[in-house]
Amino acid sequence: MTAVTPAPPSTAGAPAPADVAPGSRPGGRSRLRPAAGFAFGAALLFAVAPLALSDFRLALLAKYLCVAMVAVGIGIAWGRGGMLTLGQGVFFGLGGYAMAMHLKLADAGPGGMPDFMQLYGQLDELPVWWRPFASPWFALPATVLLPMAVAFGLGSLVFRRRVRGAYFAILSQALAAAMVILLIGQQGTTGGTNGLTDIQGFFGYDLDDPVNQRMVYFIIAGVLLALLALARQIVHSRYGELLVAVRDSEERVRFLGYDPASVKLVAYVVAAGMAGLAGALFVPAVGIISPALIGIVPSIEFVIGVAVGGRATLLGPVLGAVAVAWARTALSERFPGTWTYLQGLLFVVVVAFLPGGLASLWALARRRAERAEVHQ
Amino acid sequence: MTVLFGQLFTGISIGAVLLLIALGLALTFGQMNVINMAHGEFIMAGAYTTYVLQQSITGAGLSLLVALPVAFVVAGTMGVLLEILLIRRLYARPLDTLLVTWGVSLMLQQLARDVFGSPNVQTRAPDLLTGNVALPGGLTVANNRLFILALALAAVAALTLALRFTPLGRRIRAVVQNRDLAAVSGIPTARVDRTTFFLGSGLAGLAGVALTLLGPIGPTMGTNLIIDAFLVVVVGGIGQLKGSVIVAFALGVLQATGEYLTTLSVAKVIVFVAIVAFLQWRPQGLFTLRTRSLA
Amino acid sequence: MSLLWGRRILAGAMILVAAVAVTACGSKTSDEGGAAGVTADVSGDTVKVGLLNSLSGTMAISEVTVRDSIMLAVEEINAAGGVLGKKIQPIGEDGASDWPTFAEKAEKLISEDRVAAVFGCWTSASRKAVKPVFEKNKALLFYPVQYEGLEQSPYIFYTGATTNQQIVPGLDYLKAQGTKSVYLVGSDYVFPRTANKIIKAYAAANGMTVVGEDYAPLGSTEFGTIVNKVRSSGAKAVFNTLNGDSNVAFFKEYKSAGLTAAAMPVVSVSIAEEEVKSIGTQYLEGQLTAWNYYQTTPGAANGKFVAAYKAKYGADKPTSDPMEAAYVSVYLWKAMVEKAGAFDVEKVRGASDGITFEAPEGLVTVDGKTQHIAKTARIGKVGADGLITEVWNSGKPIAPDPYLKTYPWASGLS
Amino acid sequence: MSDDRLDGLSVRDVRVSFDGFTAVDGVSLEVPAGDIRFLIGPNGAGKTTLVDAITGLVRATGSVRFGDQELLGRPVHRISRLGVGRTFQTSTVFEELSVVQNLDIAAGARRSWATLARCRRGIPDEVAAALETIGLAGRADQLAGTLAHGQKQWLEIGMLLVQDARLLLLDEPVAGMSHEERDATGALLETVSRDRTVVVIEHDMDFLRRFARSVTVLHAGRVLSEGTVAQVQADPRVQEVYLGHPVDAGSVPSPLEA
Repeated sequence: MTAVTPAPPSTAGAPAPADVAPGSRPGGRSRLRPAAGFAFGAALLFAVAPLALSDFRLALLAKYLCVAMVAVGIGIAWGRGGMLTLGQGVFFGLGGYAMAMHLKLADAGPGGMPDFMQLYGQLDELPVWWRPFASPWFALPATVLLPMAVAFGLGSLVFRRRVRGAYFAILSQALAAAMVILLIGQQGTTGGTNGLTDIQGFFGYDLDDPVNQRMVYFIIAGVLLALLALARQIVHSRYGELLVAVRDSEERVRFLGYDPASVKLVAYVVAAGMAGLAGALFVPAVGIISPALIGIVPSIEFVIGVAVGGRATLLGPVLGAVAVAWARTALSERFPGTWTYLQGLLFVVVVAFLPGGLASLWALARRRAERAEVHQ
Repeated sequence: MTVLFGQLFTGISIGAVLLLIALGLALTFGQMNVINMAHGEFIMAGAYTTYVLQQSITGAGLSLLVALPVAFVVAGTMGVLLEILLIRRLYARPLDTLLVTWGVSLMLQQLARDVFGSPNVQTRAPDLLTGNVALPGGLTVANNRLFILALALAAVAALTLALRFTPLGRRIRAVVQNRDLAAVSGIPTARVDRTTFFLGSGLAGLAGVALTLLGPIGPTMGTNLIIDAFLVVVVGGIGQLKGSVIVAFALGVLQATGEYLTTLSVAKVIVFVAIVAFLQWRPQGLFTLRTRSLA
Repeated sequence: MSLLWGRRILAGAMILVAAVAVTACGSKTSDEGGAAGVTADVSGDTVKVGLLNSLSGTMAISEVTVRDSIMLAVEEINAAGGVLGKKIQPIGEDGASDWPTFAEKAEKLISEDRVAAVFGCWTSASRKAVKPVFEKNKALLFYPVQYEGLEQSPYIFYTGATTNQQIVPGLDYLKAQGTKSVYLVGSDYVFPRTANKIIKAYAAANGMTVVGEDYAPLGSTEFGTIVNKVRSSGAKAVFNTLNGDSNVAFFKEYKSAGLTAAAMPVVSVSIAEEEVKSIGTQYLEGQLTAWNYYQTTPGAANGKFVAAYKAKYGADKPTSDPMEAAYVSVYLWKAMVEKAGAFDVEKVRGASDGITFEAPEGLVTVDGKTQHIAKTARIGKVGADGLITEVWNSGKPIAPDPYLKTYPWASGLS
Repeated sequence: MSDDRLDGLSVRDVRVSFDGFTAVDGVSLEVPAGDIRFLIGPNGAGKTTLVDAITGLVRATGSVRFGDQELLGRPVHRISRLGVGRTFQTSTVFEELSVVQNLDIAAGARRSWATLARCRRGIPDEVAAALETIGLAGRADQLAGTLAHGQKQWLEIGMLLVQDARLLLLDEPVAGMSHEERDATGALLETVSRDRTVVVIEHDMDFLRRFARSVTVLHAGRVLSEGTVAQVQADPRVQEVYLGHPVDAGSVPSPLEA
């Protein structure tokens, strides 16, 4: 028996780019950098984009930023925690539906019912589980807490039983499929394949008004920045280091006296909360939430942006998600078929040959530059 | 009562389809730990092979018989190409194979669309396979389902025998159980990997031919099947075929029963819940190879 | 430590900025803002129209053919001198089978390209997704597919059949054939569920029984259980509202279970010539369909349409009902614009009532009130050659009634 | 936070079987507090499996007590929190974290979530002390993956120290090390054993003779012999196991002297 060598544990297999060593003591100058970068990003989002883009393009950007929020969460769960979650659409959808249910009820007015229920459900009164969503005090927290609760439930089951790696990825994907089937099957109360559409107002503001659309954009941009700050804190905290340790060797962490299941659970739940928040903000930005947004394909598409940008970095997922979403719009306007090829190719090339994503190119260039500096 | 027996047979035949599409995965995922999302597109390749062959071989029965080996080779070759070009680099990163092969599957779908057009194409089934066998008590059993059941069982038998009794099979099992040891014992692991991949992908091609008897033949036909197939292998446990066989039939019967008692949508959800519950009980699947490793 | 706090303060400040932005620029009333609608750009010697169909994704199968026939109409009109002396410049967008993408592309066509009208959408879900966009911008959509009714947007013209022009005639036909019991099989989405609700109301009032009702998730290809249930139900006919791929699997299963068109016919409302081609006549021969148009529909207008379509896209390409409805929609828009003498959306709407067109399906008339069109219902039978031949028609165009208000048995439905 | 008790390990009638194959077949042994116990035996004797059983990695029957706590039946991380730490044959440090981060994580199993949510400021005292002990103070910020093999092993031992393990189970700690590294490791073990109990699985007989305080020989899942180095060396059964035939004690150089 002793002849069998324990294989070096490699559950995650995510070769993080070299610049993710948060242990290297940041010098004074580089500590200023995040704050400066943050301010730069804020200026870009709050000043440059609204001035430079038309209402239509700004609304598109708002949509991309929602996708970027999901990406921030995936960056933590997958990039840091090694959990390839292919079912983020579920959490995005839960947040989106919670928000849309509230807005539909608000549109319908007190005692009113959403239009589609009368059409397809022929219900005489609001289903019980819709009722709490009439109150913003329930609906708004629910957009985040509901996905987190579901993630907690599923996560505590599967992580405790050490379902991980490919098993977890496939299971999370199956969850997305099951969720879609469930939503579509309950057409009378969920809108079926149509989803919840035709959302008019956002807490009293008319969403048809471009000015209010702009306001939604600002909220989204602000929330994204806040999520980034949160993600930065998580990544640089002791917990963040522990998460990487769990990713690289779950068993070893267990022998240090931690329960890796709860370490992973936290990251998974946080990522779910971020996806839920993104879904909730997607609704006023786009005016629709439907099963088509939360199934297997969109769930994988959330991951592609993260992979392209650099899964283990902080900004990589955000930039990757925005870039991929933008490329999709730009290219599909002209070459619909080509986009599918390109999307496939992106996946193949980036994941197979540039696993650190575009961020690793950046890190490489910076190291080159530093080396050149040293040589001089 | 008749309906109940009919349902039992339906469940078994759903299981046979699941088994046929999962069998290749049981090799590539189960034995090599490669998550090949393009497996569905290899199935599609098998189905289109049948379609292409029917353009020149007009007899439906003959073309189907010819299609079986040809589709096996076509899909197998695609699998080997995929292995050589991409997967070979990714054995240390199983999760990344999932994403890479998903990209490949997207491209293959679009390729099918460009070559064969977006609409589904039709193939003719031999008349023998569109009929059914009448059993006493008003029960009928569809011939195409019987054919698929037979094909699935034959494939399992052939694969089991090959793994157990041929030198190649022994090598494959050796690599699965201990890759490093196999390598130092002089087994050319790279070649064994490639052969395993050829077999696994070829089986997908076979499944594709069989599925022309049941469903649509189009660019997206593979995507609908792939998750179910993976679940079969995950629940069955990797490293052994018998788990996949048992689980395929169990899931088939569970789905047929659930669907009969409720609706197809609810049945699918029931199956998912059952799988999560099952993995609580046996997180490594029904059967596992015990090896001492930390991973 | 201080830097950490610095960052926190910064984050706080950002949220504050956002909050200020909210209060500064949000406006509670909509009528002072820019929601007045975008006017189409017709300043040049061309007029732009938008073509919004899925060219990728699962719906591409059907929607590409619709795009093709719209393009055919546009080219014919341009060759004949255009509309109000302006050539039509089509701008195509890919809805990618994804409803929010449809909404996004609709917005782009209206506000960036400033098109005069948009032709397209297929699924109800995509129509529901774009409906608010068109209503908000006061822009026009021509929707060419049969649908579940119960809708009447002032900015959408529905050139496909509503329920009383397709489903109700289909039921009338079954009733005339003496069919007493039906089994309902459909995909799990809005159209089948609504259609089946109507069918059940009809059956209750007309002495028919619905012996079973089953839904399969969209894209589902496993019909063993459903066919087993149908077989043992003793129904005299099946009313089929399955969509796309599911039809292929359903009919293959149906045949191998020993069920035949003679013993238990299936009336389908989503199987047109294109679908027959992909399922195979082996499985479909003798089965029934309910539409308003077939490639075999007699008449000079259809002869010309079929010939032109095949000349442009290939002799093996069949024409079908949604393609015809899409083709017709472009001509109807042209007629409305010419009657109005302008491209202005409100004027076009105002001019729409009573517009007639000698369409391939026969004479169609626009009903200005519902913005649907009066069409002749036709029941067809699939032949061995893959074409559908008419076995019954309603004799004259049926006036559109999207809410089924003129049918007493439907009073509880909407 | 630190618990200064010095406890011994008591293993009674432990059995582990895999699919009908019994890897550990009723092993009982007592390791007194503060001992440096070496476990030796030919391949397949069940040494690593025994350690796996003690640390909760594999299921076992019987009883394993550390101090007054029963270990069997508890999950891995609970056993660890009782002060049992182990290393593996192949080093399993977190290669993508720095040395300090590795140690800091090892030190933190009892930290609250609130502490975990904050960034680490500076180097905690116990980590600094461990850095000194294992001689990696100069490499604190280096990524663990870039360390030399021996250094990784020391880092692992250092992680056990900050983890506050009072029972150290080391699986072949000096395999692949140079002479100098072995000496340094041995010295490290002696330092460490002042307030801890140490169990070492080792094949290196030279290392064993120099640093073992007591030895247990396992064979085919059972305890074959136990005692001091000299006692075990003189045991004819041990020689039989190692050489395949019975010999007179002293007539042939003991394998342990090889």
